[in-house]
Formats: sequence, C-alpha cells, structure tokens
Amino acid sequence: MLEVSNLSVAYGESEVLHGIDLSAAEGEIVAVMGRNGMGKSTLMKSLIGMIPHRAGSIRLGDADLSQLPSHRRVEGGLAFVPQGRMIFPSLTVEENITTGLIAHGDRTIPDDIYGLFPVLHDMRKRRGGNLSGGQQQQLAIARALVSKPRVLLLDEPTEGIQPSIIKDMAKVLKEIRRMMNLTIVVSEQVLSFAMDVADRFLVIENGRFVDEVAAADADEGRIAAYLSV
Amino acid sequence: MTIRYSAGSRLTKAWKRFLGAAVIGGAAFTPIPALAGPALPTSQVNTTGLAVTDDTVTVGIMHSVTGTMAISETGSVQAEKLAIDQINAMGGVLGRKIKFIQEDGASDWPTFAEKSKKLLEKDKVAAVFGCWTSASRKAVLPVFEKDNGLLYYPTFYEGLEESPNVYYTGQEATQQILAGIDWVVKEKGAKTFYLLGSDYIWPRTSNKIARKHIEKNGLKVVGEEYFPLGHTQFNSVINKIKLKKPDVIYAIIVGGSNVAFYKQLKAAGIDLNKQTLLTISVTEDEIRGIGGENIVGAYAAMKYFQSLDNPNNKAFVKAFKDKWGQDIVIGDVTQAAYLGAWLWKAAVEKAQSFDVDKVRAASTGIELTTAPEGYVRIHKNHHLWSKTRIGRARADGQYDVIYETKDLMEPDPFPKGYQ
Amino acid sequence: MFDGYTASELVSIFVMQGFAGLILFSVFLLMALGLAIIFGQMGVINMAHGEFMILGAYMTYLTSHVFKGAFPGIYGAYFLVAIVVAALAGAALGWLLEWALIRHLYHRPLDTLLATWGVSMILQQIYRSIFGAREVGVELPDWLMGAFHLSDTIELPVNGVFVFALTAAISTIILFMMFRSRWGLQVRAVVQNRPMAGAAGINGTRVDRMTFALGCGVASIAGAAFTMIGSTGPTAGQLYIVDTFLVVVFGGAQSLFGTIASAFSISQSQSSLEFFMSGSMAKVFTLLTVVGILLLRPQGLFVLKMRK
Amino acid sequence: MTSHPHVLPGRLAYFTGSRSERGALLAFAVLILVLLPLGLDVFRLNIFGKYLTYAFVAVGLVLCWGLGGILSLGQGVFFGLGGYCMAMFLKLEASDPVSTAIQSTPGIPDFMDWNQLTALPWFWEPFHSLAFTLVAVIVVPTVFAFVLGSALFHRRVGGVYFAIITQAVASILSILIVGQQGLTGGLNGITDLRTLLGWDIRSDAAKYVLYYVNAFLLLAVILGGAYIRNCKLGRILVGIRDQEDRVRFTGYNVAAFKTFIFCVAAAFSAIGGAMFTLQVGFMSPTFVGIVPSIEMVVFCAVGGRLSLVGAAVGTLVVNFAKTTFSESFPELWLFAMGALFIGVVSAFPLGLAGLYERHLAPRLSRWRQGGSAAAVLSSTPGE
Amino acid sequence: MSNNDFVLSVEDLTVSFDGFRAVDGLSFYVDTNELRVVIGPNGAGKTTVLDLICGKTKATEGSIKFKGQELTRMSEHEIVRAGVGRKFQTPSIYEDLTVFENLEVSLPRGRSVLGALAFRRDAEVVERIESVAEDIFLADLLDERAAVLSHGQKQWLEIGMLLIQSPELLMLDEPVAGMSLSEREKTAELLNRITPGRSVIVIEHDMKFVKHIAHKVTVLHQGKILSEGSLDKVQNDPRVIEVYLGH
Repeated sequence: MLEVSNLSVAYGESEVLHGIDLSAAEGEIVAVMGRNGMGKSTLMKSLIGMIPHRAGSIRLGDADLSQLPSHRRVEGGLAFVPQGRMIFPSLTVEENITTGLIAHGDRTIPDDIYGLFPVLHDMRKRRGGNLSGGQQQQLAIARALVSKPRVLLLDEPTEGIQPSIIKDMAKVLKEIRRMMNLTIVVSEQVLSFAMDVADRFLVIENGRFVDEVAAADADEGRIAAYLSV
Repeated sequence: MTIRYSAGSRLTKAWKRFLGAAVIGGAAFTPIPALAGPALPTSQVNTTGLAVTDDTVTVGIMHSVTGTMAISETGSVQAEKLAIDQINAMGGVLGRKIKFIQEDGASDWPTFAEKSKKLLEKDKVAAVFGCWTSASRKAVLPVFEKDNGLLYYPTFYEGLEESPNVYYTGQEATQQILAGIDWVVKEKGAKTFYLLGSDYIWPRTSNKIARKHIEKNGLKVVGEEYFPLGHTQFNSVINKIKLKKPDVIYAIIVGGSNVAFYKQLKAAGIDLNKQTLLTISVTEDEIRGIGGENIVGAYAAMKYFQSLDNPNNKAFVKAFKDKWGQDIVIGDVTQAAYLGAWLWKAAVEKAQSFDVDKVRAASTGIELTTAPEGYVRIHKNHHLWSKTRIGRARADGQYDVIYETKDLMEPDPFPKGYQ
Repeated sequence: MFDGYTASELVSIFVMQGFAGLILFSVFLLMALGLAIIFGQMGVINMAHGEFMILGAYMTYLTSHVFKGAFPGIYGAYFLVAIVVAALAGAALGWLLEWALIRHLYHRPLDTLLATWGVSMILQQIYRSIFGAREVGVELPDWLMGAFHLSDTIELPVNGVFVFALTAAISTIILFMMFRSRWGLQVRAVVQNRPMAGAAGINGTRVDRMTFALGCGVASIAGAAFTMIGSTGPTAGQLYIVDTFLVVVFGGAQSLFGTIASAFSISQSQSSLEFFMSGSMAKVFTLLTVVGILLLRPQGLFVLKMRK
Repeated sequence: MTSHPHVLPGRLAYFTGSRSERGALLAFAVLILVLLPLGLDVFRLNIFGKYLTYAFVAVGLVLCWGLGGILSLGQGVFFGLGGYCMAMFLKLEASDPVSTAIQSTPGIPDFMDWNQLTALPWFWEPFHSLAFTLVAVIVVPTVFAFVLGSALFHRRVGGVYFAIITQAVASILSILIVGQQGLTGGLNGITDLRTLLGWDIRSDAAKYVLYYVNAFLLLAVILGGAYIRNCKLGRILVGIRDQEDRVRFTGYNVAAFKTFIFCVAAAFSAIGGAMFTLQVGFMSPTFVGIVPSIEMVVFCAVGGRLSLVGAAVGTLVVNFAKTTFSESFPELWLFAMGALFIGVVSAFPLGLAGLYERHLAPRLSRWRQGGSAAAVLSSTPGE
Repeated sequence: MSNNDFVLSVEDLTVSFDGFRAVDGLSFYVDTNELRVVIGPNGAGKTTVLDLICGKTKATEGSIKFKGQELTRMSEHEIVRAGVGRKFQTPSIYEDLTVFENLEVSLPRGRSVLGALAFRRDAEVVERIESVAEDIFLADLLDERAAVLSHGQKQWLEIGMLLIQSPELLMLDEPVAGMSLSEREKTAELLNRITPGRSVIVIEHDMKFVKHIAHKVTVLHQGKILSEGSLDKVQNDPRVIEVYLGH
C-alpha cells in the first residue's frame, strides 16, 4: 500500500531525516515511536508534502506522490491529522469537515462520520477554536476521513489529550480501520496508546529507524527504554 | 475699462498704433500672407543664433502628453500643429518653413522646466507654444526670462503676471469674470452667488475678483468653497447650495472633478435650466467628459465657443476636423493655442526678424482679423484684447452663444481694486 | 456655525448630510472591498487596484456605446449589463496578472507593492493608447437621474440610492461567498493555515488565483459604479489608491466587517467635516485622524482573534 | 563566501568598506566629478545635477529600506520639506520691497500678495536668515521623521503598514500644501527664485558651482551612509531586518534604532531637496505626493537596495532613460518604466548593483587576481 | 522564606490566551550556579514560561523577580540589560553577517544608537570575541557567513551571542536540537563550563543530554509543575511516567 523509500529531509543545511524506509500494508496500523525532536513530525509532514524532502520516493499503490503538492497527495489517497490538530479555529465544525470534502468535490458530509463522532454533530455550528482538545482531535480526524483516504497519517494524536479520551481514541481508530479498511501510520510517544492500536512499531531516533517490533512480539520495556525520560 | 471700437475705426487705429511702434517699417502687416518673396538672408533675420536656416525655422511645442494633464493639453497640441501646417502651406514665415520639436511635460512641473531649458538652450527654438497649467508656466518662466525665449501660453488664467517673454493668448481673469457677472446680474437679476472652485491659484484668484466685483455691485456672496484637485464628492456642497438657494452658482472647477460635480448636481435634482450656473472653466473639451446631458442649461463666460458663427471660425472648425477627425470638439483654450503661431508669425513678419527682442518689439498692436474668435490684438501688457461671450450649454455638448460684449475687453492682469 | 439656518433647515442638513455620508460610504466600501479581499486575505499589496477600477469604468463606456449602436431600444438597461461586463473583464485581467506576476511574489509583500505599481503604469498607458488621454463620459440612463423628494427640502439623488443599493448587494454577495460558499470556505481555510489547508486537500494555488481575480472583479464593479458620479480617464485610478488602502488598513486588514466599519466611519467623518470646513481641510483632518488612530492601534479597528 | 578580515585597520575604513565598494565609489566619484562635467554642456550638466538630488533620497532608502528593512513610501515628504525650507529663504530674498513694489503689500512673496496676505506669516520670519535656513533644511524634516518614526516604531508598526501610513502622510502633506496656498504657494509651488545672498543662482557659473556642491555633498552622504552601514549600527540594522526579535533580546531598543535610520534617510532626502531647489530654481508640491515618493523607491530598487553607490547610479540611469525615452517616444515611456519596475522587482531584486556583484565583480577579481581566485573558491565553510 | 535569596523567583505566574491558560499559577525558583532543566510534553507551556521571563509575552497575573527586580513591568531590552539572555528554539542568528559580526553585534558595548555609531572594534573587542568563539567551538570560522554554518554550529553561535553579554540568567530553548551526538556532548560540556557564576535554564527533550547537565529538573504539564527535583526523583515519579508513557 504505502511504500516510502530512502526519504531524506533537511532544514537548510542540516539533514534531519536520513534515508527513511517505511512500508505499510493495507489495513495495517503502524506506530512510529520516538521522543520529541527525533524526527517523527518531520517524517509525517514530509509524507503529506507540507515540507519538501531532499531525496527519496513516496508511493501509494501504483502512484508516485513524492513530487506532488499536498492537495494532490490528498486526492491520491493520503490524509493527515497533524500534531496539535491544526483545525481552522474560526471555521465552524461543519466547515472544518467540509474542507476535507473539497479534494474529491463531494458536497455532503457522510452520515457515518457523525456516527463515529456524534459530538461533532451536536457542535457542528460551533467554531472549531472553541472545542476542547479532545473534540478538536475528533474534528481533525473527521476532516481527514471525509477525503476518503486509503492511508491515514496521524501525528501525535494523544498530545495534550486527557488519558480517558486517549483510550476512546484508540478504539475509534481501530473502528475506522475496520470500517474503511484503512492503512494508518501514527507517530506517538505515549506507549500505552500505541500498544493499544498498533500492529507494528518502528522506533525513530535522530532521523533514523533504530528498531522495529511487531505487536505480537512487542516488549513494552524495550520500547519504553527509547521513550522514557 | 473696455475700449470701444467701431468696425470702421478698428483698422485705422491699429494702423496708427502700428506706425507708432518703432520697428522696421515698410511691409504692411496683413493677415493674408504675401507670397513668399525672396527670403531675407538668414544672417539678417537671425542674429542671436536661433535654429533658423535658409529654409526652415524651428519652434517648440511643449505640453503634457502623459500624466493627468494630458487630458486637457491634447487640444492645444492639435491646434498648434494645425496652425503650423497652415502657415507652412502658405509659404511659412519669412520664407522659411516651420519645423517643430515636441516635448512632453508629463504633467510634471519640473519636467516642464527641464524641457523648456532643452528647447531654448539645446534646440535654440525661435518660439515655444506650450504650457497649460499656471504651475507649469510658473516653473518655466524663469527659464524663458533668463534665456530670453518666447512662450505663447494659451490658457485662460489668473493674471497677476506680465512677463516680457510670454504672450498670453487666452484671457486673463478679469476679462472672463467681469463681463460674465455683469451679464448674469443684468439678464438674470442675480443677487446672491455661491462661489466654488478647485483648490489652486486660478480658481481662488478668479473668485476673489468675482467676489470683489459682486460686492462692488452691492450684491452678496453666500458661500465660497474649494476642493482638492481630483475631488469627486460634491454631495455636501450640493446640500449647502440647496439650502442657501443662491441665484447663481459660480463654478471654477477644473479637470476630472467637473465630471463628478455636474453629474452629482444633476442627480441631486438641480436643474440647470432653472438654477443659474455660470462657469469660466468648462469648455467643450470638458463637456465631453461631463456629458452634455449633465450640464445642459449652464452658462459659460469665455471668449470662444466652437459654435461661433463667423467665416473665420467656420473655416477653422472645418480645417481642424479635417485634420484631427470629425468627432473632435474645440474649446476656448484650443482656439487660443491656435492663435499663438499666427500671432508669432505676424510679429516676425512685421519685425522682419526672428530675433526675440525684435519680435517682442513688433508684437504690441499686432492684430489678427482671421482669428476664429473674430478679432484679437496684442496689448502692450502681452495679453490679448478680446471679446467675452456667454454660451449656454446644449445637450449635444456644444454651446449656444447668446451674448457677446460689444467691445473688446482690455486685458488687465493686475486689476486695481480687485486684489 | 448654524446661524442663518432655521430648525427645519437644520433637520434637512442632517438628513441630507447623513445621506451624502452614506453615498461616500458606499463609494469607499466598493473601492475597498476588492482590496480587502486581496490585501486582507492574501497579503498582496495591489497598487494597480485603481487601474482595475478604471478598467470597469471603460468597460461601462464601451458597453454603453455597444447598446447605443446595437440595442437603442433597451439602452436604459446597458448599465446593468455593464456591471457584469466590468466584473468579468476585471476578473479575467486579475486572473492573468496573478498567473503572470503575483504568484511569484507571495513571500515578498513589499515587492508586490512595487511590481504592481509598474503594472499600474503600464495599464494607464494602455488605457491612454486605446481610449485617448481625454476623459470619456458615460451617459447615465434616465432611470438613474433625478432625486426622490422626501420633503420640500430633503431630496435624495436616485443614483446615490442606486450606488448604495449596489454596494449593499455586492457586499452581501461577497460576504455570502466568503462565509457560505465552498469557495469562501477554501479562502478562509487557506488564510488561516495555508499548509494545513493543502494537507486537507485544498488547492491553495487555485484559491489564490480565484481570490485575486475576485478582488479585481469587484474593483472593476466599483469602477463601473463610479461612472455615475466621477470621471473616467487613464489616470483617474491613482486618485483613489491611498484612500482605499487607508480604509482597509484602518478596518483591520483581515476583517471584511472591519472594512465596512472603517469605510463607514471615515466617510461619515469626512462628510460631516466637509460641512464645516473646506473640502481640502476636511480631507486633511479625516486622514490625520485615521493615521492618528492607527498610531494608537496599528492593527486597525477589528482584529481577528486567533490562537496560533 | 566573501571573506572579510575581521580586524579592520581603523575607523576610517568604515567609510569605504570592502574593496569592491571602494572601487565602485571611486568610479562613481570620477563619473560625477570628472566625466560628466567634461562630457556635458552646462544645460545637460544641470539636468544631471537635478537627478543627483534624487540620489540623496535613494541613498537614504538604501539605509532605511535595504539595510533596515523599513520601506517608506513618503520620502518625498522629506525631500519636499528640505526643498521648501531652502525655497522659503530664496523666495524671501527674491521678494525684497523693491522688486515687489507692484504688489499691494510689497516685501512679501508674490503668491501671498495674490492671496490677500498683508503680512509675512510668523513661520516665514526666521527664513530671512541663511544660517537658520541651513539648519532648518536638516532639522525640520528630521524632527518630523523622528516624531512619525518613534510613534510608529514604538507601536511596532512595520512592513506593509508602515509603508501605507507613510504614503498617507505624503498624501496629507501634499493636500495641505496645495490647500494652504497663501502660506505655501499652493500647487504652483514656490517659484521664481533668483539669488542666494545676492549671487545669481541661474547663471552658468552658478550652475557649475552648485553642481559641484551637490556632487560633493552626495559623495559625503554616500560616505556617511557607508560609515553607518559598516559600523556596528549597520550590522544591528541588518539584524533588525532579518531577526528583529534576536536584536531586541540582545538588549537593543529596536524602535530607537529604526527611528534613527529613518531620521537619517529623512535628513539625506532633505539635503537633496534643498539642492534641488537651488539648482532648479523652484520647489513644488508635486514632490511631496506619493507618486514621486514611489518613483524614488524605484530609483533605489533599480540601482540596488543594498548598495549606496548602486542606488545613486540607479537614479541616474532611470532618470537619464526617462529623459531620453520621453524625448523620443513619449508614449512608450510609461511602458518602459512599468516594465523596468516589474523586471527589477521580480527578476533582479538586488538591482544593478546585484548584477554587478554577481556577474561582473567576480570576473573582475578573477582577472585582477589571476590564480588566487581559485583559492578563495575552495575555502569551504566549516564541516 | 525570603525569595530574594534566589536569582529568579517566579510566583503565581499565569497567562491565558482567549481563556486558555497556557501557564497556570506557576511558581519556581532558580538559584545562582544552578542549571535547571525544564522538561514536559509538547504544549506543556515550557516555551511560554521562557517567553514570559524575557518579556516577549506579557503575564496575565503573577510576578517574576530577577535579582529583586520585577521583570513583568520591564520592556524586553531592559530585561536583557538587567542580565537575562534567551536563546530561541530555532537558531536565530544573523545569516548575512559573519560569525565575528554576529558576536560583535551581541557585545553589550554600544547598545545605544550613539554608542553603536561610536563603537570601535579595538583589540579588546577582538580578544573578547575570539575567546567566546573559542568557547563555542567556532574559533576557526570567525570570518564565515553565518548562513553557511551547520545547524549545530548555528546553535552554538546563538549561545555564544548570549555568552558574550555575560548574562546572569541564561535561558536556552532546545539548544541541542539538530545536533549530532558529538556536538551534543560538546554542548553539554560547554553548559557545564559556563554555569558557575550564573543561573541557566534549559528546555530539552534529549534525556541523555539532560542527564549530563541537569542539577535539578522541573517537569511541566498543562501549564503547571508536575514534578520537581533531581533527575532520578522525577524519572521515578509515577505522575511523570504516566504523562510520558501513558497507562
């Protein structure tokens, strides 16, 4: 499904991702684990095209997305839930979701979105900026889902979210995967959440993958060593 | 103030004046040029190094063809070129064809100064026909005075100036204003006036003269207002006018503001057939922009209207349209610009020389019976004697001439009692 | 100051001055709307804005000629057609300009200012070459002439009412487009967070081009409306540019409602001041006040509060 | 890549800067002090003298805009104020009671008389003194810039907003000057200036003298600008332009520095304005408006917003082109000028000086230094 | 206790943006000779605290006292002149200037307009700059344009630009981001070298690095202090583990 090979990203003179290879199968949930500053967000942003990469390719199915601008990657089947949610604060909830419809020219928000996130339906006329962190997170996911992605990218979805909601979020993500048969790539540093959702873990340190573990073999202590303070 | 001339005595008096002027005698001035005789040697007609050859004499045309003033100055350029063409067709001046160098003042006063320096110091032109705004004239004046050039300035203007190096072929303020106000007082029984103007020296000076004249007659000015050039919002003043109900709106608004003013006046329901409005700034040229339907009924006081019914003018209008297109309109300033070249030619021929000092000495008393406006004569103060006429704007953009002063108005650039 | 006026005259002054202020407000707002879209939403300083207005005026002039020649029977309707023609012409030229020039300068707002100044010079000369240096007049249809008489002393000019209505309509349409249409949604999303809008699937490049074209189209509509009250010459556009920028900046660049409020306050103050002092001084005072307030509150009247 | 030795020999070196700057300055000095006076007649020279007065504004803009990142669209205000101060002095001298005997009130400038003024306004009085005038030429515009700049910069108004507000100020001042014609001469400006302390400024000899005064002042201003740029203050300005917060958090009062450089640019422009009045013989409100103000920015941009000499050369080039073009193809002039703006801004943001630095200078230095250029190129940055 | 004994005392500090309390009633104290590390998940308010101390953001409530002076009422440049230096998260240096010039601009001499005009690059200045350059490992690159430095070198340069002002309180926001391992080690050594005689606050995520430098660690979470003390203590604090690892 998603095939990333030899992806390098640099800010000015300094390279922060050094030839990343990543592949994810259809319906698979992959967690990219690492502490702050290790390159998780850079990886996610370069996948969606918010920052340019220096070398490497990003393929989704048969299509090479690596030279396309962000909105074309969305048309090609990628969707992105960024770190900090980045919902449009002065747009209403409904309008925020609608921005995701534009890539495919759809007109209406599918009902199952509100089915997944009933709270968004209740608050659809409210401004996005007035929602709580957890609600904004649901909004950001909803916005991504309406563009009918084949691969969903989530960048630190648990950041700033209450622990109770984090549990729900894990459930929702798995539900989404089941409903839409999506591939999900999620970057995380909260281990418990990642353990809940992921089929496979990749550990990133200083711009390189240093470890890879399947969920079945996952040793919590081993991964925690990379993450803990 | 005005001097009476009977048709019969006009020529004789001019003739006496002419003889009185101590210049090269002999060749009697006649507006119909003699067939070019043997040309005088260049060394004789040009002792100051002007651009005169055995066959040609070079003059300058200096107006704005770019910038905001290009709108107004286009007509002057056309008139000057027409006059030069016609003069050349008749054999030129002192047997020499006129060549012209055209410079663009670009609506920018310093550029005018620079271009006039070029024309006088580099090109050594024998005369310059040009300038339109007072500001541009003021900017070039020191150049002409220092280099002893000759400028024929076509625009009606505020007066207060009498340069030895400039001939003012348009009317100065009193010529336009006094006759106009006298007429409106007499014909319309006007008692109250509302004075309007664009905010610069010509409208202000003119309104000052108008106010003095109105008050001298024991009448009243009920309002006086000025607007920045290019102003387009006249609703406030129109409201004031509606409340003050003056007998006469006396408007000296120039340029693009005119369009806004008359359109808003009409839109506000002020019918100029009922409300008397007298302007000294709207010629047929301006009406093209304003739209005849917006100004129909207004009165204008100036010396020339395109519709003047005399043979000189008919020929002039025809020639002008033949050269520049049938749609064209001719306003007061355009006609005044046309006079410049002819007046210069007449003076040169009288002086039998292109030398500026000699031309100047010969100029006083030069008359033009072929002028489209009828007859003009150069006053010793370098302005023209001319009649003032009242026109009434028609919907087609022309004026009906409904009145003209019986006598020529004497130019009086420094009017005593009006300053 | 009010000596010599009767009470009823004072009422009339009040009403008519208020209306004069409203007309001025309409004019300012029409001028500023296009700029508010382009400057406020895109951050581009379009110094050729005035020339886009003049384009609309010339289009009106041409349309009136076409009607005079081809459909004299329905001449009165030309003005409505002209507004549409003007809008399309302005939008088309804006589209072209964005593609050819503006898109290369998005990260250099001060340079867009200089480059569009060059564009404005070129457009002026094009107008001069095509339409001549002289001003052209546009004949108003009869139905726009005259005044509504509310009382003996209170009269409201029909074209003023029309300009006001047109402004209200255009503003409503623009507000509707900005806040109700999908296009407006995209514009707002791009303004708030350009990279994220792209990541949500919005084509920012296309949105920019459409926004610029819309702003230019609105400017041309303003120009078409101006033929009712002002002049049309190659350089007429320059007269408006400073006023227009001040209206937008004073309102708070990113807020369309701010633009409306600012146009309203500037026009009302200028219109009232004009009654008490000369037009020149009224303008000086108004501009000084605006600059003074901007010194105290540089972000303008309205600021969109957003947490980044 | 250019490698400056970080220890400069002394303060004097601040006036000249790098080797290529020295060369450019020298070439420019030769151009305006030797080549132009030799090659041009007094008429053309006077016109170039006029262009050089605009160069003062352009040089000021290099400091203010190129170096400090502050784009002012109101430099005409300062040019005009300086010019008006000088014009007021000259006008008073030209309005002695004898030459104005014809007026209702002899002894006051003619335009006041036309506007029914019967006494000289108070603020004109001190302009009877040349010493006061010379001080006022600099001080009046500088104080004005100081008030405007400190108000705006303390409120952290910058970039586009600053540009628009300065534009509005230019617009206000020009309406005011035109509107108060009894006091200012209105749209006509202050015209017909003849003598300076009895010395006829219109004679050919005077034009030569004034040209040289102007040329030397311009070179002095360029040197002064170079000092500012090369001393610590110049680097602080560059810092403010590129990393304003860093400068603020290095303990500098950013607003004070911005105000200072804005004042310097204003003072430079004012000197240019005063020299304009002297050489052309009048001053007019057309310089105060926004159109000339923007044109002057363009002179600077064409020459190169980072190069003092470049800006001055740019001014000469654009104006010379304008004169030549408008003499031969007046209609095409605006097309050419417009295209120049667009071209410079979008394709050559550093202007002529940038082209020189990028293309000509390396070739020159290679030619001069022969093989040693290779050494310069091979010195790679750290790591 | 008398809070004036501390170089920096932050008390009840609160700032809210549109009702969102980014920093919420925070109090902490930093002593001289102390190197304090602030850690915490993204969005915890770490950078905001630094912004508040250096005056970039104005506090809604609370007090920040530095050597007895109330900083909340001072303007940014006054705070710097009082002895507070701050490094930003992304290196903010003057890329068009050389390394030498970057340091020279940061030198506290000639801070007024006239001072800057009269400033002379004398032997003392050169010596000072060269010595700081030595400290920050850039002695060989003094005449290079800052733009060509590596990311890590830029970080060092910005630290040097602060050091040259001899601040009594030095605040560094993620000083080793983008640095290679060896650069991190050198930076840790640098920080340990410069701490004596002043107070240093560092925001950092790299726990190996933190281990090298920290005297005391403050853990922020949602604008509040979650835990404070030695690195060992906070690492074993269950609340910290919860925030970082979940459960």
